[in-house]
This record gives sequence, structure tokens and C-alpha cells, in this order.
Amino acid sequence: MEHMFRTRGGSVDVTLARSDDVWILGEHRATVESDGRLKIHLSNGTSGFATVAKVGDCWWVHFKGHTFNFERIEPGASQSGDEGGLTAPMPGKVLQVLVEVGQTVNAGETLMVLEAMKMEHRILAASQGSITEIHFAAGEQVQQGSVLLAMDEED
Amino acid sequence: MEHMFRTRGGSVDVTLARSDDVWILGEHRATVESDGRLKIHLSNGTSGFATVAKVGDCWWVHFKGHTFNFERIEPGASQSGDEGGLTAPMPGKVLQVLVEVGQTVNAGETLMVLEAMKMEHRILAASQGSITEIHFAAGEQVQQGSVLLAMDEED
Amino acid sequence: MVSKVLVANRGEIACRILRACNEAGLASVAIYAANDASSLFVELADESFLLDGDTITDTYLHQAQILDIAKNAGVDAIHPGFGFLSERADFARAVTEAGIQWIGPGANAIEKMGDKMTARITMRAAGVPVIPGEEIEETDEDLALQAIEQASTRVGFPLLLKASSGGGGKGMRAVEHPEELLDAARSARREAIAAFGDGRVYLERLLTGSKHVEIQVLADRHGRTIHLGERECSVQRRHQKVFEEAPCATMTEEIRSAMGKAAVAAATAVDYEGAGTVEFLLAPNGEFFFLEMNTRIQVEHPVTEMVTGVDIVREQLRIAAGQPMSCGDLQMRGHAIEVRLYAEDASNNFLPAIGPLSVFVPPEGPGIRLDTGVRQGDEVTPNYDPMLAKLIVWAPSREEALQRMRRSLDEFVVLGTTTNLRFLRELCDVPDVIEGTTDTTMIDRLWPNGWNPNASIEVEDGALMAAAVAESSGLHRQSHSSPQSDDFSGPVSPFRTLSRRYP
Amino acid sequence: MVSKVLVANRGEIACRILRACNEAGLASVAIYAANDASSLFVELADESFLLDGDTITDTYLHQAQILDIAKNAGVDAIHPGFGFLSERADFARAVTEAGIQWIGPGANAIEKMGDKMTARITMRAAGVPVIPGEEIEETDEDLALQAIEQASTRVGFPLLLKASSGGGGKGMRAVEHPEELLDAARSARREAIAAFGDGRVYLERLLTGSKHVEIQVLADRHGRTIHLGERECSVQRRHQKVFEEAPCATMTEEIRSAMGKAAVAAATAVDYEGAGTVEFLLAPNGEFFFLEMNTRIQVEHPVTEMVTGVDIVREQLRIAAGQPMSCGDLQMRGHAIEVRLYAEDASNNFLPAIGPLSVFVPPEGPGIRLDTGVRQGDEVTPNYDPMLAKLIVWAPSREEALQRMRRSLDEFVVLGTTTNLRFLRELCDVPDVIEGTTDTTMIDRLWPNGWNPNASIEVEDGALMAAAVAESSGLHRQSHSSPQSDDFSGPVSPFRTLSRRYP
Repeated sequence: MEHMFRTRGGSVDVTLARSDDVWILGEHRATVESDGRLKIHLSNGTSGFATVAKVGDCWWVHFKGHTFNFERIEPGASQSGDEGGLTAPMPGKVLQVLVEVGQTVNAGETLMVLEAMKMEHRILAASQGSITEIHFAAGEQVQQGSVLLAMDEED
Repeated sequence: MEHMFRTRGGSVDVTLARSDDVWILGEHRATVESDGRLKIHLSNGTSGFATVAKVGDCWWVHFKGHTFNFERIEPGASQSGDEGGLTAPMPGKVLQVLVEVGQTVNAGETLMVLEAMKMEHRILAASQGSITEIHFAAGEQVQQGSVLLAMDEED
Repeated sequence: MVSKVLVANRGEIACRILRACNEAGLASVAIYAANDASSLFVELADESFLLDGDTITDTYLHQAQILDIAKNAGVDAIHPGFGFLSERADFARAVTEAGIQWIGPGANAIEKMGDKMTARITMRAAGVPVIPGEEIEETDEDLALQAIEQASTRVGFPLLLKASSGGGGKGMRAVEHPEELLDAARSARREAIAAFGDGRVYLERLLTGSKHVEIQVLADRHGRTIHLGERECSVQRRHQKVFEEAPCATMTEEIRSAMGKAAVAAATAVDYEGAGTVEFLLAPNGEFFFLEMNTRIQVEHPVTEMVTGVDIVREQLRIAAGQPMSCGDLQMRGHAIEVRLYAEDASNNFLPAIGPLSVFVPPEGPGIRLDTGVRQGDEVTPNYDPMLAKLIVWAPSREEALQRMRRSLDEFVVLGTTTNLRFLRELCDVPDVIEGTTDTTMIDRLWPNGWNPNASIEVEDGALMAAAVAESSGLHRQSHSSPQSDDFSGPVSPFRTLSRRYP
Repeated sequence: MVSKVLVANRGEIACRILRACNEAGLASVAIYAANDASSLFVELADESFLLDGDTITDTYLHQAQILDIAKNAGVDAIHPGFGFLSERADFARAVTEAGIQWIGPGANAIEKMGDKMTARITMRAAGVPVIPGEEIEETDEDLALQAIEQASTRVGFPLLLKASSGGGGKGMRAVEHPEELLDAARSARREAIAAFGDGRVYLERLLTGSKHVEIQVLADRHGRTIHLGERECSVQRRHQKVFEEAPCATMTEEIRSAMGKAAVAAATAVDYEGAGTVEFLLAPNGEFFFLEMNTRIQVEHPVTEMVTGVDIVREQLRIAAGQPMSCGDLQMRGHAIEVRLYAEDASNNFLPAIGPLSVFVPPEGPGIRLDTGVRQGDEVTPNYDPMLAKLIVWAPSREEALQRMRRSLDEFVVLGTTTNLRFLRELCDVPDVIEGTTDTTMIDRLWPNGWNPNASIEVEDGALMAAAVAESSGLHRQSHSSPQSDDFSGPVSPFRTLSRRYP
């Protein structure tokens, strides 16, 4: 069974095999307990229980004191994602827009200032590029995930 | 809406009315919060949240520091129940059978001795009557709810 | 050196010990029967091993199997917890002979204290006062019954029959009148043989109106044997403690000091090592008598931990590793109370209950400690002792501790299995408990015909309404939903519909 | 007489206070905004009243509305908690004038300490050492900026700009170089105006390498003003504390005594009543400087409660009722550590996070206290401060407390919302934390380019495997299942895919 997840480091393909009650991933093994907990046996000899929860398309996993969330990417789904889009991290209000369409910006340059959770948040350019779209003006409310601006990145 | 529950005191008929979001039972009122909790306003002016869970046919309710369980009786279901049956309170083993079929017993008389949870449990006659059936012999295993004996009660 | 510990136990005490190992930087190993595979304690261990076998005898009591696992897993110490093998001298000896450190006193100390009759004799010799009574060494049923009958005339009624290998109320019978003696003796012997394989019982005068007060002791290999003050555990049902506190409300510095000295003398008399508890009966006149010594960690150790600030399990680990105890002089502060949460029907003579823990939401906030072996979603089965968890509170004064316990019990929600929560909550309002004048017969005295919850009609109406509304709107609290096994049909306990007394 | 208390707050501190009222036998009233209707604190109150309004200003900060509720509900005291109206002298005055007991110091004391510039001047006069710096009373933007620029040359760089009405890091800016001054000042003023309606800022020399050490004080109407020892809260991110402990690892009896005296002098100088905290910077040479006084209960009060055994909130209730404090002489025992659980992404500059608490399972066992405002199934929204809960541990020694904190954080499971759990866990392994040599700049120093979790590839592999197996078998832990609103599409935070720094 093949699954694709988006991790912090990028997209990861996970192809599971199964032998009776045991799931296999390379040298790692996993079993499902009768109450739904997962026991993971890693190739390095350590093992432990994982707690999982699914929220929307995202799997949350607690394992060995670490918490992960992996967005599941539907096989064949568009991979475009929001790499080029600059989205609002949370609901809030636009305080300032510091760029204009067509403007060239450097990596790290502040593009917009939001107020959310009673604090200022700056939206920075991830790389050099030029602004192609601006969707909000100062004073406007934004929702979490709203695309604020778009830019052509010059990688 | 009418429901019938079996309580410690006997069967109770609960007929709810409804007005918009408010449930009505006599002078009591109840509302359902968006997350599924129940807020109860009693006619005596006190109010509080109830936590509920359904297990099989039984509703468990925590309210005002008290825990209740109410078996829901399906409308029209046979009401016979186990009033006359003497059932095993938990899984265990029959240690002794102290009566025979046809024997007359007094209220409080020991009919059978079970071992469960590493302790002895005595099954007593709830009232005067005569034994009509004995389903287990010493040494046999019983399941929770197994009918151990039957008797004709002389109320 | 101790670096890897096997915990030969289950449930909340296994969790307690495994967490202590983790904090001490020791690797830990759990052993579990198949029906415990998804229990919390298995999750808390670094490694866990399945025990073969279906019964307790074949699993948690199977010495050879446990020793094999210990050797294979390369552990260098075994912590037995309480119950199970914790007071089995033969096991302690086998562990030691296998070159593994036994976390507890030596086999000789266990033997001397484990056989209650030998303990009485040893304590008498050490000058520790014991309860008036007689030991009966006969093992043959008929001869034993004869001897018991004769001794009873000298001890007098009411008296207590106790199994020499007993504990936890098993094989114990209170006898009020001579005509009940033989029935009680037979029943006690039967229970003792079933539970311990040893039917010997002894007689003690039944000291009514006494308090059960016990002293926690600790002894290391560096010459220190100390006591950590007392716990009062008078509130008992079926001879099992349900409500424990430290300090004892009526204790004086004078009695504490005398009792502490007697406890240290008792421990010293058997060359004690590690943590142990010397139990006494404290009569209203201030006289006290040795009851028995528990040569292991005890269920109610947390109340002592909370008032003294000593982590007793951690000290056990230190002592077993040959280190000196880290605790200094006895320094008690405030008041701690523990209640034992049992899956049982307090209104039906505390009969054990089973079922799913569909909702298990403990209280939170300051001064609260929960030692639990279960969590929401677990199933309570008839396989083991029905104790689910211990709720312990601490506050600067006894009055505040009781207030905190009331608040905590009111917040505690357990649905899906009958528990004694409400019973414990109402205990907190009993005048004897408020005054601190509890004694060992209080529950029987207060509720001679059994306890029943005091819910008002209004509260029951509210609860019925909640059930009806929930049923009508098809809801129940979403995050605390279904039981795990659909095949649990969960009727109300069939006993409920019968108006039946249980002796 | 105090018999019925309105708690003008929400979240974990409201829970803390409501529980204390319950334990003290006082009736309690909660007020809540519509988006808090299903929050835990509403459930803990005897009565609760909905606040009209959609914004914080129209609800928890709406004095007239809250006062009206208080009068209608017949309360005789108001506890403001921390944040919100807790340090609003006008509110304290209005409450008092309405004949309702304000649980806190008088309005005058709040005013003198609440305006940080006035506080500095008052403390200088009382002989309490203050940090070298200058107050800027100008309110006009241009004039203020000019004055700031001039003062900066006398104070020197690096310096701190602080809002005179500030707190919690809001309106605070560290300025390393002169050319950053004006931008920082404008931004600080803007934030201060937004948060407090007062843009005045003052300058302080930035004392790097110092510890943030604060003294808890209590004062009653019976002539006693005492201190309960210190807390160290040096570990801060974004000028907000995340890791607090008592006692301070490097404290000496001499400095504690001097600092305690200074704190009591500070409280006495403003005729203080109730619980308060005097904050100091402690330089490596043992010199200390007054930072500010918080005229309310503080987030980190539990660590003091655990080492001193004093229930500070309960004492607040006593003092407000005109009773003497119940605590005796300062008696510290063991070591306590608190960490603040935030819904935030520590690997993305601690940006607040939202989402459902699909799984929220706190650790359990000895020496652990959880002060939480949330429980499993709740939704973390962007409406309020992202602090979810405080985890506090106590142990006999600092080393054991750290070990217990590590164990507790490893056990704590929160799924559905990004939290700083792992960040807190890794803090426990930082050499400065282990040594006790933390200072206020530690986090910036350790992670100048931001923190990232240190999960090994194997552990991530294991987690990925868990997700894949769960997806394949269609399971997730049954009792901890779905979020409450189906419309939450829960993407990974969109910031994750961008390698972006946040200043």
C-alpha cells in the first residue's frame, strides 16, 4: 500500500507491505493492537507505541516524545500546493502592505504586516522574486490560509 | 418524545417536550451545547452540566457529582426482566449449591456460593418461595448474567 | 549497580514504579498477561514481555517464567510492587540466587513477617506490643477447628480470625458470637487455602473503636533505619482500606515518637532493608498493638510522600543499588488524603463491577495526584483486583485537604462502569471523618444495612432528563464515545433489581 | 464577608480560581464570551453569565457590563485573575465603589505600579534599586521619538524599549544599534497603543547575562507583609516566560534575604494588600534591580505554592475577606519547575497555532500538577492568548525535578494542534538549564536562527509508518477521534513549506 505524505522536509512516499498482522516498511515493523494503538518496531531495535489522530487530511502522530503532522497527499493530486503562494498563518487583520504588484523583492524582505493574536506578524519573501498579485489591503480581515500575495520566485 | 428507563427505584417514563432549542420536562429545562454537552436547569433553580455516555442499551449520566446508569427500555419490549431470575453478578465459579429443586426457602437464605474476583459471593433468596430450576453445579464456571437458579416467589 | 529493572506487577503500581525508573534513568521492563496487552503500564516500560498462561497463577505468580524473562532481558533488579509475588520469600530468594537484585527486604525478613503467627512471636520477643490472641499451628482441618474453638474461649468474643499467610482482608473473619465461630473458621480457611495455599488461621481479640495506624519505615545498607511518620487507614470496607491519610488526626508527638521507635525496632529485629510498613491498632486510650508488617511498598504510600516530601519508590531504587537514602530528618508538612477508586457497587455491598471506561476524566488543579493504571477507553475486566486508581490530595491543613478531596471527587467523571466515587464523596461528609475520629468499624456502624447514594429526586430527574435528551438528539459526548467492544451489551448489574443483602 | 465570587477571567486561571472558591466554600460566578460557551471554566462555576459582544474589548474588558453582572448575580467579591482587567485601577476603583470586594490591592497601588514609569520613580524613592534608564513622558509621537533618541545616547546600547502600560512582552523591543531605534520605537508604540491605549515607552539599559528573579509577596489587613521566596523565570521567548522554577538554582540565603526585604519594602511603599510579585533582574555579580511589580496573581505562582506549601489563591480569598493569612514562616522544601504549554510552532518563531485538541492526554503520577483551561475535544481558536496549560512538577531536588519534567513531557500527548511540547522537552536537556545558569537571553543565544526539533530519521520513519498503517487500516485511536467541526480542513501550517525567518 502506497501513501504520500508532506513532511517538514518535503514529500515522502511510504510503501507498506503486510504479512498477516504485521506491517512492514523496509526493516521497520508495526502491529495494530486490539484497541487501535500502534506498536512500532524500528530497525535499530527500539520500539514503542504511537498515538495517532486524523484531522482533515492530516495525520497527527505522537511517537517517542515527538509530535508530527503529515498532510496526506492524495495519489495523483495536484502537487502545486502553496509553494509560491503567501498565505495567512492565522485569522487576523492586515496592518500594512509594503509592496506593489510588479515590485522586485529580495529574500527575507517584509511584504505585509498582519495583526493576529494581539501581535504583529510579518510576511516575508521566502526568496528573491517579483510580486504578481496582492489580494488584501491594509485594514482588511484575513482568514487562516487566505492567499495574501503571489510572487514569481527566482530560485 | 417518550422514553422509558429502568432506574434503581423502578421503571420511569420520561416524556420530553421541545421548544426550539430548549428541551422541557415538567418544570425542568435542558439545552444541548454545540459540543454535545448538556446543560440542565432544574425547577428548583439550580443548574449544571451533565456528561453522558451510552454503553449498549444503557445511558450513563454524571450530574452534580452523582453517577447514574439508566437502562433504556424499548417501547413495547417485554417487561419481564430478571425479577424472578437469580443471575451471576460476575464471571466466576460455583463453589457450593445449597438447595435442591422443589425446596422451600426463606428470604435471605443462601442458595449458592460463587467465587469471583478471588472472593466468595453468596446468592441469597430475595423473598420466600420455592426453587424451580438449578442451572449449575459446584465447580462449574458461570458468565456474568448467567441465570443460576429460578424460584417461584411468594410475595 | 542497578541499571535495568523488571517490574513484576501490573496496574497502577506498575505505572508508579516504571515512572520512577524512568526518572532515575534506569531502563525498565514490564511483563504482562495477554489480557493486559493494551494496559497503560505496558506502554510506560522501555521493553515488555508477554507472559504465557491464562490464569494469575500461570502469569503474574509464575516465578520460573518471570525469572527466565528477567535473565533473557538482562535486567539486574526486580521490583515486585505489592500483592502478587511481593511477599513471597521463595521468589525473593530465587531472584537473589540468580544474581539479580531484589528490590525489597531479604527473604528471611519476608518470611518472619509474612507468616503472621511467626511475626507475632518475633515481635513479642523484640518487645513490640502485639494484640492479645493465640496462634494456631494445626494444619489439619478438624484439629485446627478444635484448637480454634478452645482458644476462642480464652481470647473471648468478639474476635478476629486471620489467615497466617493472609493480607488484604482475605481469609479474615470477624466473629461476634461463639455459635458463628466454626462456620467463619471453615470459610476463612477455605478462602485462605484458595488464595495462599495455606489454611492456618490465628485468633486476635477484636479491638473495636480502634484506629488503624501504620508507620512507614526505610532502611538502607549504610546503617540507617528511619521512619517517615504515620498513616491512618481506619476507614475500611470488607477489611480493605478505602480512605487513608497522613498524619493521623488525633496523633500526638508523644505517641508518634513511641510508635516510630516501635516500628524501627520491628524492622531492626528482622534486619530489614528497603521500604516497609509496620501496622498498629491504636486504641482510644493511646495504647497501640502490632498488627503486622508489610514487607513491600504499600498502596497508600503516596500520602506519606506528600507530607514528608520523600519519594519512597525512588528511595527503594537507591537502597537496592546500595546507595544511602537521600532523605534527611523527618519533616512533615500539611495533610494528605488518599481514596481508592474501585470498580464496585458500594450500594450492593461493594460487589466488584466490570465494564468499559467510556468516560474517565480525573480532576485537575493544585494539590492533586492521581496514581492510575487505567485511562479512558480501557475495559475493566473481572481478572484482577477492581482497584482502578488512587486519588491523593494535599493541602496545608486537614480541613483544607478534605475540602479539596470533596472538590476533586465532584469533578471526577467515570462512566461505563460502576465505581465507588459517590461513596467516597459522601465519606468526606461523615462527621467521624470531619472530626478525625474514624475507627476500623466506622463503615459497618454507619451503614449497617448497606450504603445508598443520597441523590435527591431533583438530581435524579436532571440525570433522567439528560439521558432522555441525549437519546432524543442521538448524541453523546463525542470525544468520549463508544466502548471498544461492540459485543458488550452492558446491562445494569443484574443485582440491582433484587433487594438482596450480602453478608 | 465574602461569600460569592465573580471571576472576571477565562481559561486556566479562571479554573484555578473557581476551584479555590469551591474548596473555600464560596459560591462562584463565571462570565464568558460566546466563543467560550463550552470552555472548561464555565463548567466549573456555580453560575455563569454570557457576555454580550464579539471582541475582547466588548467582553472580558467591558467593565460596565461585568459590573452589572456582578450586581445582578449578587456577588460580594470579584477576582480578576491575571491579564484582562487585573491591573486596571479604574476597574478596581469602580468595583470597590459598587460595594464589592476587589480581590487584589487597592486602586492606588495598582496605579503606582501599573504605570511602569511611575513605579520606577516610586521605587527609587523607597530605596529599591532600579535599572539604569530614562522615563519618557511625551505622548505625541514625534516628540516622543525625539526624546527617545536623545535619551538613548545617555542610556547607551544595547537598550530595551518598554511600554509604560506594558506587560507580557507587548510593546517591548530590544534595540542593539542606534539605527534600529526609531523603527523599534514606532513599532513598540503602535503595539502599546493597540494593546493598552497608551503609547508611552521608556528606556532601560539592556542587562545581558542577567537572571529574571521575582519575589512573591502577600500582605493582609492585620499588619503582615511577607514574602514567599523567589522564582526564577529567565527562560523567555519573545519576552514571555516559558520555563519557571523555585527556588533559583544559584540563589544564596544572603541574596534571598536582601531581595525579600526589597520586595516587602516595595509592597509596603504602596500600601499593598493581597498577592503580588516584585520582579528583579539579578546580575551575575549578585546585584539586583527592580523591574516591575505585578499587582495580581501570576501565571507562575504554582512553583512557589509547591515549594512553600502555601495556597496563594486561597490566601487571596482569605485576605480579601479580611482574615489574617494562614501561612506561617517561610519554609521552602524541594524544587518545583513549571513549563507553559502554548499552542504555537516553536520551529517557526513561536507563531501561535490553532486547531482541535483531538488528543489531549496529560502525564500523571507523583509530583505532577496540571493547571489547564482546556481538555480533549476543545478547539484552540485565535481569539485569545495561546497558552493552553501549565505543567508543574515538584521533587526533592532540582536534578530530580528536571528528571520528572522530562518524563512528564515525554508522556504528554497533544494531537491536532501544534504545541511547544517538544521545545519544552529539549529545553530540559540544555546545559544551561541543567546547570541552572539560565539567563534571559538564553533562547536567542542557543537558537539564533530558530529552534528545530531534533527527531532522528528513525523516529520520523516510525511516525510516518504509523500514519501509513493507520491510513491503510482506517483506524485512529477510537476514543480520541474526530475534531468537532467538520469544516476544519486542517492543513499543515502553510508557513511550514516556506523557509522563512520571522524576526
